[in-house]
Amino acid sequence: MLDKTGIAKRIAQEVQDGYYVNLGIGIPTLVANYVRDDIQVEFQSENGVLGMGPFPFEGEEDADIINAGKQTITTLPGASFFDSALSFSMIRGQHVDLTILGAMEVAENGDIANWKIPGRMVKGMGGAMDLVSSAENIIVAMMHTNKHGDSKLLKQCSLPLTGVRCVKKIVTNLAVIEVTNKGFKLLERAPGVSVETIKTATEGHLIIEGDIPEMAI
Amino acid sequence: MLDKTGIAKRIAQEVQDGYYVNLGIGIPTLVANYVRDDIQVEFQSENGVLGMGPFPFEGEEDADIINAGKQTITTLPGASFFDSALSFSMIRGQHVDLTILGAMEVAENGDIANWKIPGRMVKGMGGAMDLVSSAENIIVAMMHTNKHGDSKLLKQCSLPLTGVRCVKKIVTNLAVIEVTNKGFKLLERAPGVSVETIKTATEGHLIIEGDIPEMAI
Amino acid sequence: MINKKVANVEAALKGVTNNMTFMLGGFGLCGIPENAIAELVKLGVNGLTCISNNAGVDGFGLGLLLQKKQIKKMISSYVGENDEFERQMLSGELDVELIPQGTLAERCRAAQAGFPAIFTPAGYGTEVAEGKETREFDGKMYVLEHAFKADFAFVKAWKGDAAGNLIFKGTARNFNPVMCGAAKITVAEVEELVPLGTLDPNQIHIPGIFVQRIFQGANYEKRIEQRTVRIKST
Amino acid sequence: MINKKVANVEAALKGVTNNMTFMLGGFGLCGIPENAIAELVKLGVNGLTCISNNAGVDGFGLGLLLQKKQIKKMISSYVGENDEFERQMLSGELDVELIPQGTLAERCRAAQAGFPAIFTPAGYGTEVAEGKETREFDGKMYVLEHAFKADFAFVKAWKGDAAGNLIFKGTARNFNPVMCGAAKITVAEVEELVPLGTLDPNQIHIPGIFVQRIFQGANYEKRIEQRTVRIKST
Repeated sequence: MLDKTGIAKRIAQEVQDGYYVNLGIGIPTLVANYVRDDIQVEFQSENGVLGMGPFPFEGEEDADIINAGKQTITTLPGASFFDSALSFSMIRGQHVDLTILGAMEVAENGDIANWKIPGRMVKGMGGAMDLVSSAENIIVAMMHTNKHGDSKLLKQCSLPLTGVRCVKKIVTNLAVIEVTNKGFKLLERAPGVSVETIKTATEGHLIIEGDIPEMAI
Repeated sequence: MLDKTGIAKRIAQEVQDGYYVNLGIGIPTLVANYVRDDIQVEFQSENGVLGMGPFPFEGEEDADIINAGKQTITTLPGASFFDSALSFSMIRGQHVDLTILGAMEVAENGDIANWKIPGRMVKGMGGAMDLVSSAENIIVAMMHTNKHGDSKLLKQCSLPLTGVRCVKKIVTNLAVIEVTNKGFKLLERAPGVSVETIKTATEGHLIIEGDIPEMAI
Repeated sequence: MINKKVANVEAALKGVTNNMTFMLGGFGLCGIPENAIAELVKLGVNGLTCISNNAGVDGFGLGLLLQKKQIKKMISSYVGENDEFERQMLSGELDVELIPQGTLAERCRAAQAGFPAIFTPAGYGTEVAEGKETREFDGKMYVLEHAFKADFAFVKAWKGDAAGNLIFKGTARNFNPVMCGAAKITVAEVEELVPLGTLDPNQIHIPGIFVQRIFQGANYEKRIEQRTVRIKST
Repeated sequence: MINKKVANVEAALKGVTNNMTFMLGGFGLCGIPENAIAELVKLGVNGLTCISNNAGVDGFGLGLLLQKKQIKKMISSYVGENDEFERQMLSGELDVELIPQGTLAERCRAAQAGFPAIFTPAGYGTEVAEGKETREFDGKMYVLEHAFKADFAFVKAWKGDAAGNLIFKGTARNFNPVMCGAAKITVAEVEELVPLGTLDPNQIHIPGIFVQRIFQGANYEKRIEQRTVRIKST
């Protein structure tokens, strides 16, 4: 079973040379730390920066240079700043190659819910609806079950949707799963996790074909 | 009767303090030379410059700094350059206060034709259709009649339209005319030109109320 | 040059009244019009509709207006770093319309650029699209979203000149440029009002034509919401 | 940093074939991709559809491609400083679609920004709107215009870096920025390819994400179409 860092490490393997990547808040943010350093990748943040670098050294924070999580950041050589319209032109225009974000629920048809729980305080969708409605390559990073032990990989989302039929891949603490026309297809097991455990934790239709390898992380 | 310079001088009187002005090719371009110098005006050119100045001194031309007529120009302090999308945001978004352009025909309902003569080589509408469809304040600068002596102020345009119901005022070699709901309203006569002459040269409905003053230029 | 310079924030906000709709630049607390917000608090205008990506925090940014219950409605993409906001929202005192961030940006830009409406894929199939026209283009579904209408846009820039030209800094740019010219009156406050002619015409982010009033701001706090740092290895 | 630098114009135009659709930046002869055009002539590809505000002059700019009859169709707002163009147009050899200049810009921008179509007032009530959907918003009529689809966009910038970031100069900016990222492949040629990190991130007009290939151009002629000057009074 993976912890959050493990999920981030496994997702980092999906990042390919030449990719522009948008990382959501939470586990996705950690992915940047584990991308191979022999490939060229640029991180886009929808508040208006491309070519994000690591956090600044103490005392070097600049209130005018933050990421979408409102954290102080730095930029790398070749970075650029731009306004919100151009930022979403990058996203809507499919110039960003990979979007990694968290979710509350994913359905077997690729629907995603990650912004609202009725009856609770709703913080808003931020850029998530733009991202999921446009990105061709969306990976969800999340725990396989919620804190009550209920599956987050469902036949159908119960929460208000963020986007429809958009998720391509899911990496959880238990498994790597591809979203296909026929449902969730199990690709890999987390270290020490049995297919049976994954099956039990998955409410939606799970396709298990052949021998399911353990992740290499 | 006015010459082209006279028309430009009369139109220059319509330019008010604080106006952003777009000038078409031909007579309108001349208007810039006659605007009062005690008022603040900025000229916008749709190819991407605001704050145009006079032509450059010989030897100081820059191929990268031109106006919409492809003439080399200079800029004044406070000028800015921008791309074609932002340029037409200024125009379409009605941030430009006054548009002055030439025409082949104007109809009594404010329709304008100035881009195409069927059967002849057509050069295109350039930015004219964007300008006339958006501007709230359009003045047409033209001769009252064409080279065959036919009126260019018509009941209805015979040439393909550039825009509908958009012209607000017309300054010709003979008169200043306002386009109203009821037709062409004669406001001023050119020096030495009689109301009768203007009437004869105007095919569309001409409204003559009271004494028509001679232009002061 | 058409002079847009006004003496101070009081002059810049002339004409602001109750029940108006405002656009306010900024992302989180980054690039917000601190001086305009402070003046709105001072003026005590209420019944306001605010179009702003976020709603500030308790005691700063739009949180200051929320505290005084001056805001009737927020149109934002992400809110709630703010206890008072949450209280007013849950009690029904505050009307909140949440919309996708890219849609917010583009509805501003539509107003700036003279477009009545746009087709965006964001929100299709979700409650954001409920009651809205949807349409297929090339096999993909889009939602029709309309240009905003606002009385004032309050933006914050880094540098500006009397002609109203603006340059923004870093990610403090965000929504500020798309709000310029998107309201009836755009008020720009700048950290540094420089002499005319000192800004390179090639590097101006927003030409002065989109700005009606500009003033030199004062006492910028520029609060950091999430101070994240790394330690220098020695 | 994702490296977009290619060695030369030959490498930059790899994949160009007959019957493709191209976007080409420039207004008149100002800011045109001179190197890309010269290479297209050399490659001899034909049956081309060119989206470009103008069509060059006899012997320069797109006039060079017209001379070799490589262009099948022009989509422009203003043409005809060009005898060969006129001859081909009137003889029916060349298909010409004239559209309003702002519409041309925005159909490029729509392709860049992922919008399928836009509503513009330009051309309403004229033959430009014939056969097109029109619609009223707030009492004003608009025409529905669709995003362009193109195989290559050829743009010219002043400065650029290996990451594909671009800065334009003066009115040579024009259509170049809105064409970046509006075609499947965007090729940028620059007068000066500067070392990575030397462009101020705050002053980049087009971020490298919109550019697939960048190269240092050569031998820019930058011909002036209308040399207008005033005499220094002595």
